[in-house]
Amino acid sequence: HQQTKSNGEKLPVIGASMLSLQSEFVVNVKDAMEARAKEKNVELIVNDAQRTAEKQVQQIETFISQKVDAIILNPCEVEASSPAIAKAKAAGIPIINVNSETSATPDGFVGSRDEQAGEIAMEQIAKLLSGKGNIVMIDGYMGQAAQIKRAIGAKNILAKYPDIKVLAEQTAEWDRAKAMSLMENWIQSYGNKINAVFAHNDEMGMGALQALEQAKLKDKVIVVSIDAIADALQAVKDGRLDATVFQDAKGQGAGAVDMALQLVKKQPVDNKEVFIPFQLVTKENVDGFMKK
Amino acid sequence: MIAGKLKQASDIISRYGIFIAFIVLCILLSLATPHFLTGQNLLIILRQVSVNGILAIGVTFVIITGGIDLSLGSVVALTGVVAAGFAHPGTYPLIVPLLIGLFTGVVVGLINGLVITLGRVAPFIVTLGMMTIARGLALVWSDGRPVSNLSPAFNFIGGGDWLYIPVPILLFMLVIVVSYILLNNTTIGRYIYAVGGNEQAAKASGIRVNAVKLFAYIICGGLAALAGIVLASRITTGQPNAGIAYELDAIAAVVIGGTSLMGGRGTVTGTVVGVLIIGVINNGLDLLNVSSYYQQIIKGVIIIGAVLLDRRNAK
Amino acid sequence: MIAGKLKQASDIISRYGIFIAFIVLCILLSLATPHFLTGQNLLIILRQVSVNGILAIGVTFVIITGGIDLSLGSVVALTGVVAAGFAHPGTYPLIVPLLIGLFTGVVVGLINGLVITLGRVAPFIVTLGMMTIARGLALVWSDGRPVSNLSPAFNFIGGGDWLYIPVPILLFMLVIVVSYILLNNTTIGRYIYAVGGNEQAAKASGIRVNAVKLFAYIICGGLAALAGIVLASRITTGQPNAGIAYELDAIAAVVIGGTSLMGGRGTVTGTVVGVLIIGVINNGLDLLNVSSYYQQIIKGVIIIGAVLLDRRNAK
Amino acid sequence: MSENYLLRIQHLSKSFPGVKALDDIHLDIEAGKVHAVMGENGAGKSTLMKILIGMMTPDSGSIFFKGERISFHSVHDAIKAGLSMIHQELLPFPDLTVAENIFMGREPRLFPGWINRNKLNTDAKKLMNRLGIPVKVNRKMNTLSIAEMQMVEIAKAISNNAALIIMDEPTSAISQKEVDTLFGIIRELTANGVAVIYISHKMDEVLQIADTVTVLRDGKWIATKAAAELNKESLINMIVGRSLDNIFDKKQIDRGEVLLSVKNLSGNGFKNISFDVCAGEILGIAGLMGAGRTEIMRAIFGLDKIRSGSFYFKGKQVKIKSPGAAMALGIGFISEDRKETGLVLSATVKNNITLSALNQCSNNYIIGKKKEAKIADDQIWKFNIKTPGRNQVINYLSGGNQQKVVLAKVLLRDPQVIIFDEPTRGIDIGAKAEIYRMMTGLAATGKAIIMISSELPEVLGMSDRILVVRNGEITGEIDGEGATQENIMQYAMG
Ligand SMILES: Nc1ncnc2c1ncn2[C@@H]1O[C@H](COP(=O)(O)OP(=O)(O)OP(=O)(O)O)[C@@H](O)[C@H]1O
Ligand SMILES: Nc1ncnc2c1ncn2[C@@H]1O[C@H](COP(=O)(O)OP(=O)(O)OP(=O)(O)O)[C@@H](O)[C@H]1O
Ligand SMILES: [Mg+2]
Ligand SMILES: [Mg+2]
Repeated sequence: HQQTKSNGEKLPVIGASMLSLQSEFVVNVKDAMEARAKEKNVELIVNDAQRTAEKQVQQIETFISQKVDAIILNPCEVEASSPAIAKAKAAGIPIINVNSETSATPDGFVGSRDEQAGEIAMEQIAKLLSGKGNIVMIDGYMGQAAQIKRAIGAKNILAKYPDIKVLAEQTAEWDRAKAMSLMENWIQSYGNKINAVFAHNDEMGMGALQALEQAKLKDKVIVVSIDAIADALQAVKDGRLDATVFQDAKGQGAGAVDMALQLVKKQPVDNKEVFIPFQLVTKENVDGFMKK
Repeated sequence: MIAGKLKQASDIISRYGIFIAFIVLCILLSLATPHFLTGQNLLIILRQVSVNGILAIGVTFVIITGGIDLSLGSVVALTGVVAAGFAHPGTYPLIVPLLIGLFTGVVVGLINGLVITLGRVAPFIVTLGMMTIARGLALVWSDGRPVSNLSPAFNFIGGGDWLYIPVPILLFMLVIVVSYILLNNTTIGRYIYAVGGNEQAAKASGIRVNAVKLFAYIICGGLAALAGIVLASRITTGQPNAGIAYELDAIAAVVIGGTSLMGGRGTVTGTVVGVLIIGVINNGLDLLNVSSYYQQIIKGVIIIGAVLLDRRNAK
Repeated sequence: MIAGKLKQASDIISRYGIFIAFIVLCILLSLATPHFLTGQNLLIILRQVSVNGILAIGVTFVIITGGIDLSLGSVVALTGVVAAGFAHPGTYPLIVPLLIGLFTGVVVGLINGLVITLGRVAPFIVTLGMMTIARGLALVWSDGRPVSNLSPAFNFIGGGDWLYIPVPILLFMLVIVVSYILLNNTTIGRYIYAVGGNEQAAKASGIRVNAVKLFAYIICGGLAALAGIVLASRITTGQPNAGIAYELDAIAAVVIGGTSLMGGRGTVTGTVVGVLIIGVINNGLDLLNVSSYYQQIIKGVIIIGAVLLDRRNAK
Repeated sequence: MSENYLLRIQHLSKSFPGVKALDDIHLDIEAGKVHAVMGENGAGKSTLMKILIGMMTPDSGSIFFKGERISFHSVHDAIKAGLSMIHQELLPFPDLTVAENIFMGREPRLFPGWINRNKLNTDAKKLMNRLGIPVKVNRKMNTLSIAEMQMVEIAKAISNNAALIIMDEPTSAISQKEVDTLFGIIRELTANGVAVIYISHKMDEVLQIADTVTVLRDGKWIATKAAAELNKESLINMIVGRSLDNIFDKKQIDRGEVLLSVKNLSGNGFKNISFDVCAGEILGIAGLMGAGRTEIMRAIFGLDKIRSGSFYFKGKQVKIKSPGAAMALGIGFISEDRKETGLVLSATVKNNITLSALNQCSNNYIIGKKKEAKIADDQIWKFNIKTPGRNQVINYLSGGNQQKVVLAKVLLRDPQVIIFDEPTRGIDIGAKAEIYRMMTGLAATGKAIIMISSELPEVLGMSDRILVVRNGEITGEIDGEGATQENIMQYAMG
């Protein structure tokens, strides 16, 4: 089923296994990859691992049996997705991680360290609280790489601010409605003791935000979350959300495809580990991000 | 027979069993935290349960006929994104997204019903298939992204108050009343119980079994759509990945409420109590700030414990 | 009466119905892509289905007794992290994590069974509660983090080959054979069918109904544990969030295989075919590079379609 | 305790919410004898037996078996101790074979836990041959007719060589031929010292087979007499507490117009069936088990599809595609199988009675609760159904009372043509008389009645005209007067 160029030479085929195409950020990465693949004229096969490492490993196996020329892995898990890398390497197919790391080192990496996102967000909260106050943390789905790392990042910073007290930490499973209910309940038990909210992603941040607004508490409470999805950027612009943390989906997606092609074409890759840093988004710089 | 005897005895207790469980739970929570038994918190609980409540009542109809609907959660997502798609400010009047959303849910219910009755496929498998189909459709429709920027009118459904009462609660109440009347005072309601109790006998009594089942699945789909709209409006965005596993909470509420999955038995009031129990657990454990890990353990234990108190579910 | 007659007729067709569906599916896929019908790919499919396969066979026992087990997925996670916890290199010999893992699953199954039989609570609700309990326990045990750095011996179970055949496949085969014999050639097997077919009659025949049910749930829990170990070993880590919604795929496979959720009917071979159908769909749609949104839609349609072809599921 | 009694029951009591099912009962059973237990519907017979077999525990009282006091906690213990029971309600495993059903719980084994299939089947075959029951042992249970299932249940109860076999209305679902087979078996058993407790509502049977008769009424012990000293009249007197002069009070009603006629009806289990039935007439339909009578009637009532043939109601041709259509025409069907097609067991007495006649207490949408309750109570009174109240779940009614509910339900619609399929199955003698009176009454008011029955006395006693069915075809038509057991059997067996 592989297409061929006019001169009969086969197009390179890249297989990609994505964390979850139900997550807006991952979809953005996927779109960027597809766009770049189009202009570079390569065939891109995108599979959705639906957040299960086992499925991801299976999809890599399938790519291998399909004899694709390169594999892009958007890992579900640090450790659990690693066997996929081992298998690809064993089959001699170049494999590249996009967005996040695995314990096994791939042939290339384009992405960022989720810990950094947690650090940036918490730094901002600490700054806005000027180092003193009570916060609550809304976690992502327990046990998933992003949740663990963002929590670690946040805690790294908190260690530096003894006067910032964590009143409560719960999971809302990346879900806006769950975060909203959770925040409503917290408002009941902590009332206006809460000074700031850190949510592991914007969906949950928006949920908390709405709960606070309904309780007429938003002006007293700071909300910071991660991902810079469209809604969140708009909210930052409107001065509702205090800050979000941008990670460059386009850059990561395109970069991954480029690196994959270089590896396929056996071209020298100057830098096999491209870290695309997170960036803090606030009312001041939000316009720049809304264009992207 | 001995089972029968126990069952009858317990049928009497049980008319109160689950209520008792519920009261006990509330008392314990009021003792555990002062924040539980406040008017405001109770209002919040009601608002939080309204989505699951509407779903649970819908699936009660289906379960009484002896069926089941696992597609609820996905239908919530699908109807949510579809309705949201027509709810952007300055596009259509409010009625349009509402009708289109409800229509979508009704169609899904209709399809479920048709395959189950005419195709004679087990409801479990049909609705399980529909679960992934509807989820896929929601993702296709929304291209995997939240459908946001919705009109204030639309957001009023989930976020607004009317006479100081949140609209979701009012809708939930309305659904309760209408469903109660449907099941207890109408012929179709009686037929729903008959079909679930003994399909053969229902047929021999001149009841159009397939029509009755279709009715139940359509009601269920329609209410799932209502829940989807309320949810989308509450979170001011249509989420293609909303409502995952909502069907489980809904069915749990129904069973906790004493409706038999074998069909033929069940009440709206029971379902409402089941919904409240689940809602109170979630709210209470958050108030007590129990760690997420232990929350799940405790929630499971309480649910089983509540049902243990209620002998209606004895098989 | 006549219904009975029809049933008999369809029983004959159905013995082949689902096989036909399966063959048709395979033929279509072979025509669609050259990558499907390759020895390597078929091996991959078998390895991919082995976890779901082991789960599905386990829950077949429970479903034949007329019960259900929704805790499978969580038990996979729990047993995975528990076993992994004892499988770090240079700590214990391989047997230790295996036994402890299996034991954990058996205990969960035992508890499910006890509450269902002695507590006389609907299996749906008990195992739904256990679903969140086991998940919570998995998170507590692993402190919410993957349990990694496992011994090569342990990782061999899921990743290794023996006589060129991946170990998971061999384990799956073993489970198939043993379960087939259990259900067809042993008295306990007969009793499982009897209890599911007519509990009253089973009691009247002097069968210890509760003991039989307990047995079924224990088998189911034990096999869930085996699946959990295989999975943890395959992804070389115990994931507290592994196996989410696995129970649905497993139950789907069982029902596709013609086992009635009403109990009393069902076969291991049917379940195996059901498992293969689901596996082939997943593999095939990935091979064809169908966009993941449409994949879900198509998967749902195919599952319903396959069962439509098979009249055993006629209710 | 005197040893010559195999089983002694003393001061046994048991009550259910709203009912005292057993009140200080005592009963003595001798080995090698047939002890009949009789009584009206709801007298407590089945309850007593369920206690003996360990399915229920008594509130008070003691049971001695082989001289020792026993209290079974499960049927398992009872069977091990040497009891076995044919239950009033069929208890089949629908998806298992006849052989598996017979030996359920006692399968022959190759080694512990391992079934010996060949022995299972050959043993089952041997047993069925010995008992003279013509049912293939590898058939799935759900392909058997009720009568066939009943015979399998009998074989099952015999198969574990019990010292005491309880038979709770074993003949209610079978025809004379099988009854003779059963009696043969019973005689063989008693000859080998086995004791049999025999429950039945059929006087002739009891007088024919029993050595001793005990009568219960409303849960109380009324009397125990040697069968030899009893005749039909005295027996009825003991049971009902008064004398019933003429059970079949058959009146001559001159035939009215033809209400329903069927032409060349063919379908599943029957072919080219043609007959008329007139207003004021009772048309009896006789035949052996499995003759296909039920199938014919199911087709006429729109429950099963027909292959060919046509219906005429009051002279004009009609289509009957569903029970709804049949009922709209004014056809009523009282099924032979109350559990499968008669009742919604999980529903209350009231809801069952009104289920197919809700239009009488509703505007087709909203139900008038008061009206409905009144209708239900009237029917309960009219058919004098023993129940704590209209809201009792029907599952807990005695078999006979359940049957009465079926009648009350169907007749509530006041149908013009009424099909009675085994109408008095499991009904006590008093209620039987009522039902017969009801039938004649209905006929007198110009209804047409079709009565399927495997009880020849009933057929002979009630019918103006008798059709005999043999494997799906009408083999003879006999006028009510001219009919005798002999000529019916001739047509039935061919
Ligand atoms: N559920 C069933 N499945 C298949 N065949 C059946 C079923 N019920 C009855 N039959 C067959 O149909 C024929 C008629 O059944 P049935 O015994 O009910 O006839 P009948 O004349 O009504 O006998 P009865 O005296 O019991 O009313 C028999 O051959 C029987 O084996
Ligand atoms: N499980 C039960 N729960 C409540 N009441 C019951 C139950 N079983 C029987 N009864 C009541 O106990 C009484 C005796 O019932 P039983 O079945 O023993 O009567 P029976 O003599 O067998 O009548 P029949 O001749 O109709 O079979 C009846 O009034 C019945 O309604
Ligand atoms: Mg009885
Ligand atoms: Mg019949």
